[in-house]
Amino acid sequence: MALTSEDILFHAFAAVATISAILVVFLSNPIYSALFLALTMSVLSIFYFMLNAPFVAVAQLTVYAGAVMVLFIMVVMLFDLKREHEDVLKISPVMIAKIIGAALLCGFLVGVSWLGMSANQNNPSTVVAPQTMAKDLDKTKPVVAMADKPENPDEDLTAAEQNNLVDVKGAPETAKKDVPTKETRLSPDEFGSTASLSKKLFSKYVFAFEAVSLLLLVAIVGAVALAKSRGGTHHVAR
Amino acid sequence: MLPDNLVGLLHVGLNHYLVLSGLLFSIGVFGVLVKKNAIVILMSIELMLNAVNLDFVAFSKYGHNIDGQAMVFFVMTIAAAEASVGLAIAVAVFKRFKEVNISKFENLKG
Amino acid sequence: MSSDTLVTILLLSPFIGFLINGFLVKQNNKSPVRAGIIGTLASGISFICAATLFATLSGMGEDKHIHTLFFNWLEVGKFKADMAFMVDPISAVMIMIITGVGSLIHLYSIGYMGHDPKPAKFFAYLNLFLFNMLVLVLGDNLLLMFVGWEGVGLCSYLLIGFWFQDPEKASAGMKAFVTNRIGDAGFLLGLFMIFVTFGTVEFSSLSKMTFSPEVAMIGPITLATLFLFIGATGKSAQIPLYIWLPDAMAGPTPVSALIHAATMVTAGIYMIVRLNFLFAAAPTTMHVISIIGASTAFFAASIGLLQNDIKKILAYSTVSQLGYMFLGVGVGAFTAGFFHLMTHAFFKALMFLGAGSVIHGMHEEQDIRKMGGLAKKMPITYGTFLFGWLAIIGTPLFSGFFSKDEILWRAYSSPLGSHVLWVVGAITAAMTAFYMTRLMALTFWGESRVAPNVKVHESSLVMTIPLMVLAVLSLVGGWVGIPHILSGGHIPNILEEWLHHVVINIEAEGSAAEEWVTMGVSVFLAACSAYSAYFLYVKRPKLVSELPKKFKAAYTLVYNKYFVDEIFQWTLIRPIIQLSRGLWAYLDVRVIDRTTYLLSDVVKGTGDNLKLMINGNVQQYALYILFGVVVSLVFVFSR
Amino acid sequence: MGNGLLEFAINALKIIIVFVTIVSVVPLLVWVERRGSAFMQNRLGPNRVGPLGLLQLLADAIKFIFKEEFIPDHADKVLYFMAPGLTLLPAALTFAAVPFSTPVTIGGHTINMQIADINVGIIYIFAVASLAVYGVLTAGWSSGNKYSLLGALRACSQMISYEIAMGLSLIGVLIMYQTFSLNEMITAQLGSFNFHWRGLQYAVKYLPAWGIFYQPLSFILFVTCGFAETNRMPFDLPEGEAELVGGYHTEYGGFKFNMFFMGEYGHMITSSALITTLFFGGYALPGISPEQVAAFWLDHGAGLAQTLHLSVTDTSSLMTTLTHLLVFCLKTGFWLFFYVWVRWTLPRFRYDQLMDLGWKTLLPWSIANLAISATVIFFAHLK
Repeated sequence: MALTSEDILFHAFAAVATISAILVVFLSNPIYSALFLALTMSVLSIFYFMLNAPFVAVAQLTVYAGAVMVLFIMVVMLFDLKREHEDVLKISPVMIAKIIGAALLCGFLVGVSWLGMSANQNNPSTVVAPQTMAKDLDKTKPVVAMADKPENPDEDLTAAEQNNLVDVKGAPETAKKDVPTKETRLSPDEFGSTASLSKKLFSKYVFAFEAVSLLLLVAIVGAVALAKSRGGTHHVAR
Repeated sequence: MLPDNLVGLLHVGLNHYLVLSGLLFSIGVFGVLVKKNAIVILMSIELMLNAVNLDFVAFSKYGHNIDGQAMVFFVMTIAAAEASVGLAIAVAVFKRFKEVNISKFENLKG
Repeated sequence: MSSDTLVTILLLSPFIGFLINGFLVKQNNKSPVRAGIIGTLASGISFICAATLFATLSGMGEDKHIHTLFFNWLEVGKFKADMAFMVDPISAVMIMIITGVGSLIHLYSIGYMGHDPKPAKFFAYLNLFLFNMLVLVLGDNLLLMFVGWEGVGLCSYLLIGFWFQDPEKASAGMKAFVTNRIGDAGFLLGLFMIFVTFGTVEFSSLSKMTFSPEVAMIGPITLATLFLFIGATGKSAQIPLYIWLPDAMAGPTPVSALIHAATMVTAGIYMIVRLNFLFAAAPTTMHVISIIGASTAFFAASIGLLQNDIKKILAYSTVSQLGYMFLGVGVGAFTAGFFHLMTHAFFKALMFLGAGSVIHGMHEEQDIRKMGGLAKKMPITYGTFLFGWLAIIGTPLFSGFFSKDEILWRAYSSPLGSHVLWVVGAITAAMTAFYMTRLMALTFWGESRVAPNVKVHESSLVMTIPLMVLAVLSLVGGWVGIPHILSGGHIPNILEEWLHHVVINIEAEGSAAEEWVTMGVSVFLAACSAYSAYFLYVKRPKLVSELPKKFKAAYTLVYNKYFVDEIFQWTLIRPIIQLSRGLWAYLDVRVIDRTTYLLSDVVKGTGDNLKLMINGNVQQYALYILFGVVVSLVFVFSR
Repeated sequence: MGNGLLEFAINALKIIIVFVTIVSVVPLLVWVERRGSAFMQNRLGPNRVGPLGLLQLLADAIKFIFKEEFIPDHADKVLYFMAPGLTLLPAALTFAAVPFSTPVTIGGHTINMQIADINVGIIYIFAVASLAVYGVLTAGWSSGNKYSLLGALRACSQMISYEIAMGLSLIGVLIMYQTFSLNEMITAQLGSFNFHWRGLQYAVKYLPAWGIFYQPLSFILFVTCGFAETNRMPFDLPEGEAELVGGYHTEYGGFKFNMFFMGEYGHMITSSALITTLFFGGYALPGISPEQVAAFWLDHGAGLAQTLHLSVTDTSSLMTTLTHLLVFCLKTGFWLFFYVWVRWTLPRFRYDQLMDLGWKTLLPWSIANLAISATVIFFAHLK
């Protein structure tokens, strides 16, 4: 048993992502924050590649790194806020409460993510790195390769999924409906492909798709109107 | 070589992605809580949304259900809309007050 | 038109009339006739529907029954009550009476209320009453009936206190309302009992069950029916809850005619007839009903002997006649009681309207001592009133004769009745004849005692036409229930046949001879007392003024209505008021108020302190949200 | 593990070779640009150093490297140093998805003539190309010079604006090829121009099935946007000397400036390669499929195989790859020359004209192209 190159890549990039995310918050110069956030997003796009979601990955790059963050950086540059210094860690009761709150949330999320998956951890078939798994799947029948005992799909669909996705206890019925069975599982080629994704988007989610496009239109109009306005309803306090 | 149990621990699985996502999300929350610059707060919110996206894609992969990826698109779209409107507000505020430090805008209180 | 549509129009027509008159027409006296026409039209349309429904029903075979479901109203556990209405022989007759007499009274009111400042309001209330009465009568379950029951109570209150600027009239309305509350509580308890016992409150389901008469003194059915009877005593003014009805005469006279003579006060009878199968299974209740009915009849008639207010006399007469009806149903003669309900509706409405005409003609004078000799001045009113008088004193061939005689005969012969009841009934009939003749004598006959400045005039046509119609009905109304013994079986007893599928009739046990004798005796007694009244008040008026001196104690007692109001005042009302005062001053002000003040102070203080958390710093708000999220996450996952 | 290591080594080698090639093509391009411009303007151009002035390239490179490093006073030092790298990086990364020849099989090992066969190749290129703004923005801002900042903002707006039109113009192509993979696009362009109409197939025998014949409008739009994306004439507003001194890289000199220079040319190379791949059949010869080429070398490559000490099939594979590489280089070279040609032919736009062109002309046309293509493809099964 040895680490695959994907494992190493994951841990390296995870470290990069985490550190750059921390820097986003802790650096006082907003330009650096924005650049590090762009870096985080780019690294996330690499994770999406590793997770067999190439289209999502490039969309992440185009939309987040290429557009949203550029917008942020342009705004920050226009404001020229580089000289602003803020005391992120000035100790005050409220600040301590904030730190405790964030730490609690972090501990909780990480703890649940990790412990909730411990059952999964013992099942080696699901622990294989994505790409290796994809290769395995190519060689053998996809379903059999996925897990040696796929009779009960819920089992390797993990406690955490049931916990995190469906954290209301009353709802496991609906959760189970969406859990793929043998028949509905896509082969790895199909799974990552843009075609299958777009079929989903334009059939099951077509209404949401249209609604979101409307939202974008509204946001564009709103943003233009807001940015063009003289700003605010009350006078500047001088 | 590394001991086997450590290797087992390091083998990438769903939980690794979830932990990473949890970390990023918490960092984003912390940023929202402590930063004074409105634009950086917006960035922190983007970070939180990204963390959620990572969850979606990871579940999509390990749950063999492409719906998660579809969901990411909606999140992205909404994030983009949110960023554009949020930044437009920031621009408007900056134009008026020459300031985006939110601690200067605490007039609305109980 | 389908019968469903008809029922809908029947019910909604008065309601729409109420809405129009109540909200759309301005509340002033600019156009009293318009408001009146709207109200009359509403009830007229209702009457046409009722008549059509009646015709439809009579065209049906054995099972005369129309059921209209509007929607499912309440469904709580086993309890189910629909917004559904049922037309069957009993309710069909009732809706005919209500809408028919109601329409006539609406028409009459156009003339009577012509000078009132707010006629639209009056007609709105009248229409609302009609609507509620129809709901009461047509409702297919006890709960819906209760809705109507309460609704007519409300309208009665509103109409008694219609001239609420006069505190006495306003308090009369309140008295009626409060007294009815007591009865309504009984009704509600009865409703609960029935639901608990039988698991349903629908009449159709109840009537399909079979009840064997209860052997025990007090069983569940007896208890339920007794409670319902308490409700009936309230609404139908029986001992001990009759006290509100005489005071209710404070309202406009058409109201007295419609609500307090023809329709609403008979709701109790209607309810018992509707549930006759249930009451028939509770002999104890039946005895109570007949005793209460007989004693009320006697008691009220005796009070009526010495009253001087024309409307009060009619009010006590109504109480007395209602007692008759209860006597009838109490001895198991549901048909007879119902029959009397119908004939009474005609002649008593007629007499009230006539009295109203007199009052109108006398310019709001109600004291019969200040009348006399009006026969010539108001010929139409007199002529029609005469028909009512003949009917109520039981002149053969008039409607009152048939129904009263039927009740008396049943009281004598029914297994539930007794000879004592018959004796009381016959004496009451004699007393009725006496005070009614006295009323006639003092009002229409003899010398005029009208004050010289009062210009008496006959009422307009719009008021006299209803009188004439009702006069005819008072004559012929009884012909639907001619007893076999009189007709020799040649004329069918239409009413009995009409009702016999839905109403149990406990067979009389008596020979034809006995029936002839009892009939003769009661007619003879009535005739004697009528003549004596005529003799006393027309031939020898001076004798009358000496009578009080001879029987001072009895006179005082009867004249003051046996001091019932005073007794109630001292034994019930005063103590309750004192107790309430004490509770208010000590419990409410010192304990409850202080507790609530304390609570509000705590809340306010907490709020003042919590307010500091809302300091305008958005990030701090986000922190609160974060803690909330963490706590709820922990809660969800730790389960 | 050994196998993986070999793969890793081959991949690394490929990356290095491609990068070095691009970097070394840049001076060549500069030479072409200078000589070409001189030719067009009826003058001589650099012709002193070496034959045809070719050694001038070397001299330039040495000059750049040995120039004095300087940092402006108000610069943000970290970003100031990072910016050139950020410009060069996307240019190098985009080329990773471009297939430049057929795979070669030697000794049982197949080596793709493409750094990474990404099945969303084309949008990957777009995504990475969109990252180029970071270099420009950081350079402009970190210089601490308002002209630089203005140039950077201009460049940024321009790139974002034209990216949209560019992406939309390509969607027509994408729905025609029904793939994102550049390799599959090349395969789709083999054979002769043909289409279906009412159940019948029509073919124009002497016309290759290249994208330009199917999507001419898309081609024009794409090329136009390509110019804007690379910030070349006539769209080189961000560095308009007359208005902005020198644009976002005003404060850069020496090697750092050279990196910007290389980034620009790198973008040029990538976009030329993309034009080739999308509209001109990529590395394939017109009318001759790679299999036919391989068969040709199988028949005629025996002697060569002996010289090279390789098996006949290996030789055939190698020679096929080389043939196609040559074809690819020629096609791309033409488009590079086209860039130079246009630069010295057309005048510069005004900034508002540029924006108008992008938003009001190119964008509507590309949407129209998309709508028409989609309709035609749906009804005529044009593929």
